[in-house]
Amino acid sequence: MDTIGYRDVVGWLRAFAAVVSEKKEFLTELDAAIGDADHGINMNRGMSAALGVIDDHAKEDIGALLKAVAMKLISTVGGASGPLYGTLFLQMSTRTGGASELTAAQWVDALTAGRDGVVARGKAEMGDKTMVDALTPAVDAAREAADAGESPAAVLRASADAAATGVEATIPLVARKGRASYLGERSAGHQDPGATSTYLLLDAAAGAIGAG
Amino acid sequence: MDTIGYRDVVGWLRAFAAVVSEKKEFLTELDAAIGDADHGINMNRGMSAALGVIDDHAKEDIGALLKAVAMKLISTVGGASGPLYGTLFLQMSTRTGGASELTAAQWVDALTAGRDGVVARGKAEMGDKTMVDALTPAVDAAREAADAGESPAAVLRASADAAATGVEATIPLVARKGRASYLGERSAGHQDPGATSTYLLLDAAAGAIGAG
Amino acid sequence: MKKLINSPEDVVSEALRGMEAAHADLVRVNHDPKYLVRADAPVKGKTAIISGGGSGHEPMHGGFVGRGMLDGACPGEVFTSPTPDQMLDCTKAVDGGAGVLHIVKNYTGDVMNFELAADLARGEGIEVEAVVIDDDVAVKDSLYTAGRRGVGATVLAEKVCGAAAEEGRSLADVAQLCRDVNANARSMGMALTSCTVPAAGKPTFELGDDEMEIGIGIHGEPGRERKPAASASEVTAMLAEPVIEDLGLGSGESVLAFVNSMGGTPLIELYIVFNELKAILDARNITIGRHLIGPFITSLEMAGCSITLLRLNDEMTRLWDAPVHTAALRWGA
Amino acid sequence: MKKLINSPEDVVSEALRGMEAAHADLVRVNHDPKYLVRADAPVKGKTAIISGGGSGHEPMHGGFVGRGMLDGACPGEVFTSPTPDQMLDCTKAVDGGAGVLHIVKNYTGDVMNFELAADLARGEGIEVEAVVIDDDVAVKDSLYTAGRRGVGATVLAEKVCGAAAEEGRSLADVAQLCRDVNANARSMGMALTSCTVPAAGKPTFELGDDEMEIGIGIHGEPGRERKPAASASEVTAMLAEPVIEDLGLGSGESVLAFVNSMGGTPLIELYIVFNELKAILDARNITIGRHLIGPFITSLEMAGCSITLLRLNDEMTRLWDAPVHTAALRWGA
Ligand SMILES: Nc1ncnc2c1ncn2[C@@H]1O[C@H](COP(=O)(O)OP(=O)(O)O)[C@@H](O)[C@H]1O
Ligand SMILES: Nc1ncnc2c1ncn2[C@@H]1O[C@H](COP(=O)(O)OP(=O)(O)O)[C@@H](O)[C@H]1O
Ligand SMILES: [Mg+2]
Ligand SMILES: [Mg+2]
Ligand SMILES: [Mg+2]
Ligand SMILES: [Mg+2]
Repeated sequence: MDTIGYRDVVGWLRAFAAVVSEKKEFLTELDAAIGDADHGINMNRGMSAALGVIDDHAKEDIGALLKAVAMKLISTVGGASGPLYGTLFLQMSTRTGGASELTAAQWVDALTAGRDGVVARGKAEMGDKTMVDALTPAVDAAREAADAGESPAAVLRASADAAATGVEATIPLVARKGRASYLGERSAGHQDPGATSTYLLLDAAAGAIGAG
Repeated sequence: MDTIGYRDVVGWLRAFAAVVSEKKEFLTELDAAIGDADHGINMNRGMSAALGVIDDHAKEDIGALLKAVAMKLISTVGGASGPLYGTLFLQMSTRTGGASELTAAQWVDALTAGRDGVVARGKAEMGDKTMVDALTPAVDAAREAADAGESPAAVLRASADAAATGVEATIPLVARKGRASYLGERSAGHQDPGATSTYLLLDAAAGAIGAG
Repeated sequence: MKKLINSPEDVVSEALRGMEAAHADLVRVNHDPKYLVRADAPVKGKTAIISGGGSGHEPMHGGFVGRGMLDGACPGEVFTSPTPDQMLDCTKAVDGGAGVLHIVKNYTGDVMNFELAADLARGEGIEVEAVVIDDDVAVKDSLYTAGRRGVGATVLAEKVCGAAAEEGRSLADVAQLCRDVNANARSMGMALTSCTVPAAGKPTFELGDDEMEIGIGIHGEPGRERKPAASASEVTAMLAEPVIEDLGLGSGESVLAFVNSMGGTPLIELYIVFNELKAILDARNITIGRHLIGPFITSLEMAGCSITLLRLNDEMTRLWDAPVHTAALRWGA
Repeated sequence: MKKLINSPEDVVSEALRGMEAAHADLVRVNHDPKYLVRADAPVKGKTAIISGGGSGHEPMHGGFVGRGMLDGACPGEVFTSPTPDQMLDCTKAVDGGAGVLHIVKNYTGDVMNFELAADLARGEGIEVEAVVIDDDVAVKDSLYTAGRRGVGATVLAEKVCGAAAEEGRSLADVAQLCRDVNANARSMGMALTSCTVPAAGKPTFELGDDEMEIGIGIHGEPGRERKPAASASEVTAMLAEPVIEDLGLGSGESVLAFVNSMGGTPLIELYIVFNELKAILDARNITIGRHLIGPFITSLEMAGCSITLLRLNDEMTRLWDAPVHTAALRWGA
C-alpha cells in the first residue's frame, strides 16, 4: 500500500483507544511517580468517548474525523493532556480536511502541524520532559523516511521507533513543564507519562496501518 | 506489725502510683480492646498529680491524706475512673479522719465504705464487668480474714488475691456498664481495665504495707 | 503516629491557646482549669448553657461557644470526660442569674463528672439542670446497661437550645426543649479507619483493607459489627434505616438531616452520602427541611460518617434558623 | 481503597447531585457539562466571577458559589482540570453583561483549558479576563518552568474579589484586585500521608511511618523534600518562614493568616499550628488581622496542612469582612 486510507485512520484510532485502555494503570503509575496519578485515567476517558465519535462518523473524510476526535478529547480529557492531544488532532485535521487517503508525505505534514500545535499551546521545548520529547523525534524520523521515499508503513514504523527512543530519553531528564516540574531534581529517573502515551499513539499507527 | 500506720498508707499510694506508671501501656491496651484506649493514661495522670499531694501532706492524718488524694483524682482523671476512684478514696477518708494508724478491722470498714461509694456512684453490680468485680470480692476476703483475726499484712494479701481472681472472672463477661457495654457480646473475652487497676491498687497495698 | 502536635500531653492546652489566639472576639479562655466562655459571659438574666466532653471531637464543643449557641464549654483530655472542677468554674463563669443548663452526652464518665459538678454548683447557690443526650441507635437502650450514647444530636440540641436561651426562655423551658430535641433525634455512625489517641500513639483498633465498623461511637471505640466495606449507597441505608425506624418517621414528616464526617472523610464523600440519604427519604416521602453537612462531631482523623435525623416542627425550625455566631457555626450574623 | 463512594466514575457527578439536593437555595447545578452557578445567576450588570479545577479539593470551588463570592464553578474529574466546554457554558450562564473573570490556578492543564474557554467565550462576544493564581513558594518561579502553583491564595482571592464584584466594581477593577491579592499572598503546604484518587485506587505516593513531605501541592503530588516527621512547632516554622521571606513581610504589617487542612488533619491540630504561627508572627511584630482556619482547599483525605499569608490593607480587610453566603463560607448573611 502506498497511501493511508480513511479505514486505516479509523483502525489506528481504535487501536490507540484499545492500547490506552489496556495500559491505563501503567500510564497512571508513571504519572503517580512525578505527577498526580491520572494520566491513564484521563486518556482512557477521552479515547473511550472518542470511540463513540469514530463509530458515528459516516463521511470518509480524514480531516473531519480527526477534528471530531479532537473536539471530543478537548471536552472529555481535561488536565494538561486534554488541550494538548486535542490540539494535536485539531492541527492534523487542518491538513487533512476532505481527504480520504494520504500519502506518506501528507501524513508527515499533518503530524508536523500537530506537533507544532502542541508546542505552541504548551510552550515546551525538547528536553523539558514532556510529550514533545516523543513527538519531535518521531516527526523528524517520519520526515526523513518519507523524504527517502519509504512506504507509509515504513514511515510510521520509523516514527514509532524514534518516539520509543524519545521516551527512553525522558527518564534522566529534570522536568521543566507540567506538573512534574514541581518536583525539581526529584523528577529525574522517571519516564514521562505523556511522552509514553505519545509513543503508544504512534506505535498504534504503525501497527494498525502497517498491518492494514 | 498489727496496725497500718500513716507511713504505710503513704508507701501504698506511692507504690500504686509507681505501678500505674509502669503498667500504663498495659492498662491502655486493655481499654483499647473494649473501651477508648485511655484508662492507663487517665490513671497515670491522676496518680502523678496525687504524688504531689502526698509529698506536700504534712499532718499524719490518714483520712485527710486520702481526702486530698480523692480531690486530686476527681480534678485530674476525668472519664469514668476519675469520679469512681475519687469516690473510693473520699469514702475511705470519711472512715479514717484523724487517724494516724488503723487496725485491720478499721481498714476493712474503710474499704467497704469506699466500695459502697463506687457502687452508689456507678450503679454497677457484680458481674457487670467493672472495677466492682475486683473490689467486692476483695472487700469480702478482707473482712473474712480480719474477722478471723489475721494480721493487717495477711488481710491485705487476702484482699489482693481475691481481687486478682475477680479480675480473671471479668474476662468472659459481657459488659453492662461503662463504655465497654456498647460492644455488647463483643466485650466478652477481654479483661476489664478498671478491675485490673483496682487489683493493682490492692496489690500495692499488700506489697507496701505487708513489707513495711 | 504522625500528627501535627508537639507532645501528646500538650495537645489540648495548645489547641486551646490556638482557639484563644484566633477567636478572642468570640470566646474567653481559662487555662487552669480549662474552659471557654463566650466573650460577653455572663449574660445577665439569660439562661446559660454549657457542655463539655473529651477533646478530639472538634469543633464540638469549643467551636460552638458564642452568641446563639453555647455560653461555655469544658474540654477534657482527648476522648476523656472533663473534670468537675472545670465544669463548676465554667458554670460559675456563665451564670447570669437565670441558671445553667448542662448538656451532657451519655457516657458514664461524662454523666458522673457532670453530676458531681452540678451538686457542687447547686451547693454554691446556682440553679443547674442537666439533660443527658442519648441518640445513638447503634446501642441498645436498656435499664441494665449504660444506655445509648450521645452523639450527633448534641450538636443540634446545642444550636436549638442556644437560640431559645438567646430569646430569653427560662432554664426549665430550655431544658425541656433540650429533652424534646433528644427525644426526636437519632443517630448512627460508621468508620472506615480507626483513629489514634495522641497519648496512646497507635490506632485504637485495626480494620482490614476491606472492612468497616458499623455502629461506632465517637471515641474511636469499635462498633457493634464489623462488615466488608460497602458502597456509599449501602452504607447510607445501613445508617439511615435504623434511625428512621427508631424515630418512627412517617410519610409527610420533615427532618433536619445531619451528615457528619468523623474527621478523615472528605466533603466530596459526604455529599455523595447526602445524595443517597435524600433518595432514601424521598422514597418514604420524608422531607429534608434543614440540613447540616460537614465535620462537626468528629473522632480525630477517623474516616467514616454518621447520620443524624431530627424530626422538625415549626418551632425547632425557627430556632435552627435563628442567628448564630460561633467559630464553627455561623449564620444570620 | 476504602471510601464512601459508589463507583470511581460517579464520584464527581454524585457529589454534585448531593450539592444540588442540599443547596438549592444557593446554587443551580448543570450536569452536562458540569458546572454550578449561584441561584440568581446571571446577575444583571454585575461583574461575574467563575473558577474551576479538579475535584477533590472540596469545598473549593463549588462550596464558594453564592452571594459575595463566586458566580459559578466548574468541577473537573478528581485532580484533573475541567474542560473548556464546561467553562464556556458556565461563563455564558453567569455573564450579566459586565463580563466574566476567570480565576485560574496555575497548573498547565487548568491554564490551557481556561485559555481555550476564554477564546471561545470571547468569540461569542463575552468579555473575559483571566487571572492566574500562583502563590506556592514551594515551587521555584522561573521562566523555564511551569511556575509556581496556585493554592491557598485562590480561596482568599475568590472571597475578596467576590465582595468587590458584589459592590458593583468593573471587570477590569476586579481583575486588578485579583492580581493584587495574588501578588500579596504566598503559601506552603505539607503532607503527613498521601491520598488516593478514586479512579487510581491506591495512594499516589507512599510515606514511611515517620516521614513527611514538605512543599506539596494540592493534587497528592509529592513535594520537594521528604523529611523525618517533626513537631508542630518545627513544621509551622518550615512552612511559615519561606512564606514570610518571599512576601517580604516586615514589622508592623498585618496579615490574613489562613491555616488549612489538606483534608485528613483534624481541627484540633490546626489550632495547634495556628498557635505556633501566632508565636512566629508575634516575634516579628506582624499582626494577624484576620484568619481562616479549617479544611477549605483540600486534597481528598490527605493528612497535612498549608499556611497562606495575605498582606492586608484596609480595602482587602473590608472586602474580606463583607457579607458572604455560600455553602462553605458564610458570615454577615
Ligand atoms: N506544557 C506542556 N507541553 C507539552 N506537554 C506537556 C506540558 N505539560 C504537561 N505535558 C504532558 O502532559 C502529561 C501529563 O498529562 P496528564 O497527567 O493527563 O495531565 P495533568 O498533568 O494535568 O494531570 C505530562 O506527562 C507531559 O507529557
Ligand atoms: N458504672 C460503672 N461502675 C463501676 N465501674 C465502672 C463503671 N463504668 C466504667 N467503670 C470502670 O471504668 C473503667 C474505664 O475507665 P476509663 O477508661 O478511665 O474511663 P472511660 O471509660 O471514661 O474512658 C472500666 O474498665 C470499668 O472498670
Ligand atoms: Mg496527571
Ligand atoms: Mg477509657
Ligand atoms: Mg475515656
Ligand atoms: Mg491531573
